[in-house]
Amino acid sequence: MLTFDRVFKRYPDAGDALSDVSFHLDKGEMRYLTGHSGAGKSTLLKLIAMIERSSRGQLLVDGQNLGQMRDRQIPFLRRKLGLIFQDYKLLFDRTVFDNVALPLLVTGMGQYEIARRVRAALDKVGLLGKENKYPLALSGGEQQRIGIARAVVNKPAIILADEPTGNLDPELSAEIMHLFEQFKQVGVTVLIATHDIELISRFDHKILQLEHGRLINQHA
Amino acid sequence: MLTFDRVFKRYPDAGDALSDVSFHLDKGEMRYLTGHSGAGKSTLLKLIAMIERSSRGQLLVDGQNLGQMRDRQIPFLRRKLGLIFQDYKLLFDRTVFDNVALPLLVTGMGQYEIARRVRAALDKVGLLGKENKYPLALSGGEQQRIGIARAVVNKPAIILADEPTGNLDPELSAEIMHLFEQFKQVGVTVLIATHDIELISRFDHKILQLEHGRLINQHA
Amino acid sequence: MKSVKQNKDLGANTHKSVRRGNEGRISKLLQRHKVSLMASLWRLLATPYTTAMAVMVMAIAITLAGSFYVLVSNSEQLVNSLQTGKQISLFLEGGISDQQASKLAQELRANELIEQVTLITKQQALAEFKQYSGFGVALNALEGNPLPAVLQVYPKETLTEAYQLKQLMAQMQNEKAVDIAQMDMAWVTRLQSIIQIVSRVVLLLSSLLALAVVFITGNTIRSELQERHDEVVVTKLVGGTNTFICLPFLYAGFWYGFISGVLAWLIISLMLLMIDGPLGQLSLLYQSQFQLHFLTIGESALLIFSASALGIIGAFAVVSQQLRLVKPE
Amino acid sequence: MKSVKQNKDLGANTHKSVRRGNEGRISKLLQRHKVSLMASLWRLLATPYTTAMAVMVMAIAITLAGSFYVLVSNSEQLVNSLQTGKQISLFLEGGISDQQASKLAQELRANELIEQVTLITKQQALAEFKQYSGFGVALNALEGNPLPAVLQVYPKETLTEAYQLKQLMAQMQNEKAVDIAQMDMAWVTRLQSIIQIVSRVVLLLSSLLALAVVFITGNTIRSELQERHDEVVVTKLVGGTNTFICLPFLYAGFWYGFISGVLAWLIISLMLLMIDGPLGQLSLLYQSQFQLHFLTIGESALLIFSASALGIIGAFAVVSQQLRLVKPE
Ligand SMILES: Nc1ncnc2c1ncn2[C@@H]1O[C@H](COP(=O)(O)OP(=O)(O)OP(=O)(O)O)[C@@H](O)[C@H]1O
Ligand SMILES: Nc1ncnc2c1ncn2[C@@H]1O[C@H](COP(=O)(O)OP(=O)(O)OP(=O)(O)O)[C@@H](O)[C@H]1O
Ligand SMILES: [Mg+2]
Ligand SMILES: [Mg+2]
Repeated sequence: MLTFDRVFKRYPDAGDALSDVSFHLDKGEMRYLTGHSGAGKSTLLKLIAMIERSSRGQLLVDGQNLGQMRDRQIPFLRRKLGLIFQDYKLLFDRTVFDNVALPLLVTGMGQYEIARRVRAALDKVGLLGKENKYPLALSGGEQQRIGIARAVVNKPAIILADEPTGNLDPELSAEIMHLFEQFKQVGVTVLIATHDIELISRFDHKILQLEHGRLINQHA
Repeated sequence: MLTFDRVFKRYPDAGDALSDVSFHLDKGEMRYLTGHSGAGKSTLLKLIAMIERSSRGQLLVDGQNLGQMRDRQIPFLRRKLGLIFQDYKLLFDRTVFDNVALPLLVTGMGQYEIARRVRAALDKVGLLGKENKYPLALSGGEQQRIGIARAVVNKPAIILADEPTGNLDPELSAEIMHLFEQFKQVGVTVLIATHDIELISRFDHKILQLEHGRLINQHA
Repeated sequence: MKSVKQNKDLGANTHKSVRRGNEGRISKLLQRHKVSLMASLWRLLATPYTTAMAVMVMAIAITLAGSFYVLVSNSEQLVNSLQTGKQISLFLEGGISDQQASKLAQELRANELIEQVTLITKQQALAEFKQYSGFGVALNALEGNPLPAVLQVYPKETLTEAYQLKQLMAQMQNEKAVDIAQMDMAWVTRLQSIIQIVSRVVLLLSSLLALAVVFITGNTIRSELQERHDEVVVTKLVGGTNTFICLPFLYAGFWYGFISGVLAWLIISLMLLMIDGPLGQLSLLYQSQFQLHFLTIGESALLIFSASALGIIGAFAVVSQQLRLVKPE
Repeated sequence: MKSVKQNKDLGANTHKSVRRGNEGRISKLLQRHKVSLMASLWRLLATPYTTAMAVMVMAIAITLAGSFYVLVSNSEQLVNSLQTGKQISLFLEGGISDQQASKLAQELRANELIEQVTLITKQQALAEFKQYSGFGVALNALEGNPLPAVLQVYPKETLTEAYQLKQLMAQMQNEKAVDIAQMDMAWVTRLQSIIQIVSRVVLLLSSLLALAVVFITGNTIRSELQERHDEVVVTKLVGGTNTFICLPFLYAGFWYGFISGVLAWLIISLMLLMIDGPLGQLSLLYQSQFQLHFLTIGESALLIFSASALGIIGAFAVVSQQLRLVKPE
């Protein structure tokens, strides 16, 4: 489902953010991505979604080689992914409902189907009562959960979550992890970048550990 | 230094975010503020900085009654505070240096003094090499540390930190906590809203716990 | 009321699920375009000041271009009508009474070279002057009436040769009652050549103004694109295609052009209406067959259509260029 | 070079630390204002398209207002100069040769009522027509020269009574060689009254245009304020006073006004320069003492100063109103 083969990423004037990264994730596999601040976790996730392009190496997503992908195909790649951003990336001039509906709207889905799916997603993150509020009127943790709902609303094949529980209390974090595990059960590949040691120890999955852009450890 | 006396905060169409909150912090005291997502932690901090106004009750900061404060006095209240925001609130069109320099710039400080202090603050959060970068070229944790540097650069009397370690790895979190404890040593009052149980257990300070806007527990 | 609306909704739904063929898809697409079109209009109206400024500037540009067109088409007609109206004005001596003037007019009408003679009495002249000079009531303070009576002499159409006219004029000039006899022909030729130059300049200016419309729409769309930068980025991140992202901006360009075009049409028509009255009177005075040329339906449609097209072109130029600069992708 | 700069910096620093009195504080404040002033200018230049559009629109408005002023002040002068230039044009018959025309001119010069007679030969008339009609080379294709020779007769200044002029004209009209004798006086009075109306309309328009400048600056600042909303919020959160936040926008308003003012001044001066040449020739032709009135230094300064002031007013109106809407505070 997801293959990195000797991938490098160099930002201009910032040195290598990723060096020689190789790993493989099967369909329905779930992994943590850990490492110190600035290790390259977000960069790795951005490469998969083609938010950044790798400088060197090969990257396969669902059988497609990203190096050979045309600009016009990128939107359709992204529709297969569920992205949770470290900085949420919400639209503050749209309601919670409209924020979560966006990935469905761009596919041209009918409004009844959209409403049904958005409500289901909001229900899963415990925000069903707040669909008509604007994000600025919500707490930090509530905003983070909007981002999570938006990532899962289009039933993606791969979920890439960047620090999805940074602003959630332990109880909610556990609920979100349960949600991810449900997706994993139905064959979704899940990759979670996180610092939350407590979470990692409670929910046991394999770990990819980065240090200064290099994978140093791949254990259970 | 900081006194809440039966404070209420009601957002329009959102019910009470804080109900009947009373507590007192002395000069040089350090506390955690905990509670589930949406409990009212950020709201409590916003009241102190007059980002929101309380609906009822009395609030004293450094001897000043915020209920009687004129709009013109608010900037001078804020200059006494070091605010760390849950969503960082950085300016993406300014360099790291300019972001951190802002609280000093508004006081009309000379540029040599500003440069000296900004470098010192960036050094404390481990970002000294990145002062000429723009925030978007930094990782999530690095951005969070810009926000921390900006909060401490003007040597505030009170530090209000909202989830300051949500995107930091355990090692960096510990360093930031050490930084706060240094400020506490020299008489700064520190209030930290956080979910990070691991952090709370490692660095022992008194806790203010909120549940649905009420203080339920004030223990060591 | 509510149940009716629900029924309607349900009806639409059933309808959709019954025919899911190509036709259904197209009607769905059209429906979506209609929704986006109206959504962009609301968005424009949500920032009324900015929209008003852009539309105002564009409307001015279009109005100028349109006015130029009207000016040229009218002045050609005017000049033509002037050429047929060779008339001689006889300004009478101050001491001549209206009776005497009337008598002189009668005499002149007997002349076989003259088609018609109109008398403008001193009172009429004063009234006219009051009306056209804009001094109005201020002139009531004047003692007496300093203006002379005027006889307007229209020679027979058969009198085409210049020397015939000259003879006629000299003859009238010699009348004791006549102060000055004046025939305005030279300025008609001058006017003609001036209009020729103006019309060429005007064509050039109109193309410049069309460019200005494209530029203004483009710039307005550019700043809107900057304002909605986050929206564009997030839409891209959740898999929105460029077409999906561009459309609202093209619609916005269309609306800017369309609204400005309609506004310009209104302004031009209003100006023409306002000019029509006085001009009609003036034409009457000069016995001219000149008729103000309003915009025809075809010309009006062309005006509004061109404006809309220019708006879309401006939006398209900017969006297709700027979207490539937006990271990611 | 580097050591020099360091020395300078050190010097400035010592200087500051030596005198920390009121004077030092004021110079520091001035220094800060100067820095902010330049910073706002760079900021405007960083978004050249948007700035260009706003400045263009404002410059047009100011140019219009300024042109109106120039137009009125010039036309008053023009009319005055026209009133003294009572001249009679004698259009000669087509068959009259230049020699004959010259002889006639000679004869007329002998007349004691006549100050001066200028001959415009058929060639000169054609050359003039080519020049002023704009047809230029196209006329070379003409066979022969259809234009008549013209004698321009300037009566003595002492000939002020209308009947005297009339007599003179009738006398010349009777000359066999003269086709048409024409004296343009009526249109001068008409022109005068028209100019009177125009100048009043123009005053009204100028105030409207000043309002437009305020409105346009205000709107530009408004959208900049919206764009920099985050900056305003964060600055407030770290303890920036309203004055600190407002100043850059007022400076921006100043720059918009100032640049537009300078641009308008340039455009007006250029237009005047462009008109001056042909107008001078025309004046010569009509033997008029008319001299184009350029903007004096005082008027230029007033123009630019008013534009800057209007810019600041527009910015102030918007910022003081909008800043109250920004949460928090
Ligand atoms: N757009 C960019 N341009 C230049 N350098 C960048 C850019 N984005 C990230 N970097 C740098 O690349 C390195 C890796 O960044 P990345 O965001 O991947 O770290 P991370 O592991 O996600 O850290 P964190 O846990 O703090 O979010 C950092 O040193 C960062 O400064
Ligand atoms: N501006 C606002 N307008 C209306 N309601 C608001 C606003 N800000 C917060 N709320 C509501 O008030 C409650 C408390 O919010 P607050 O941000 O204080 O929570 P928090 O304890 O900081 O939560 P978190 O840990 O998720 O950041 C939440 O239910 C939230 O939806
Ligand atoms: Mg990251
Ligand atoms: Mg919060």
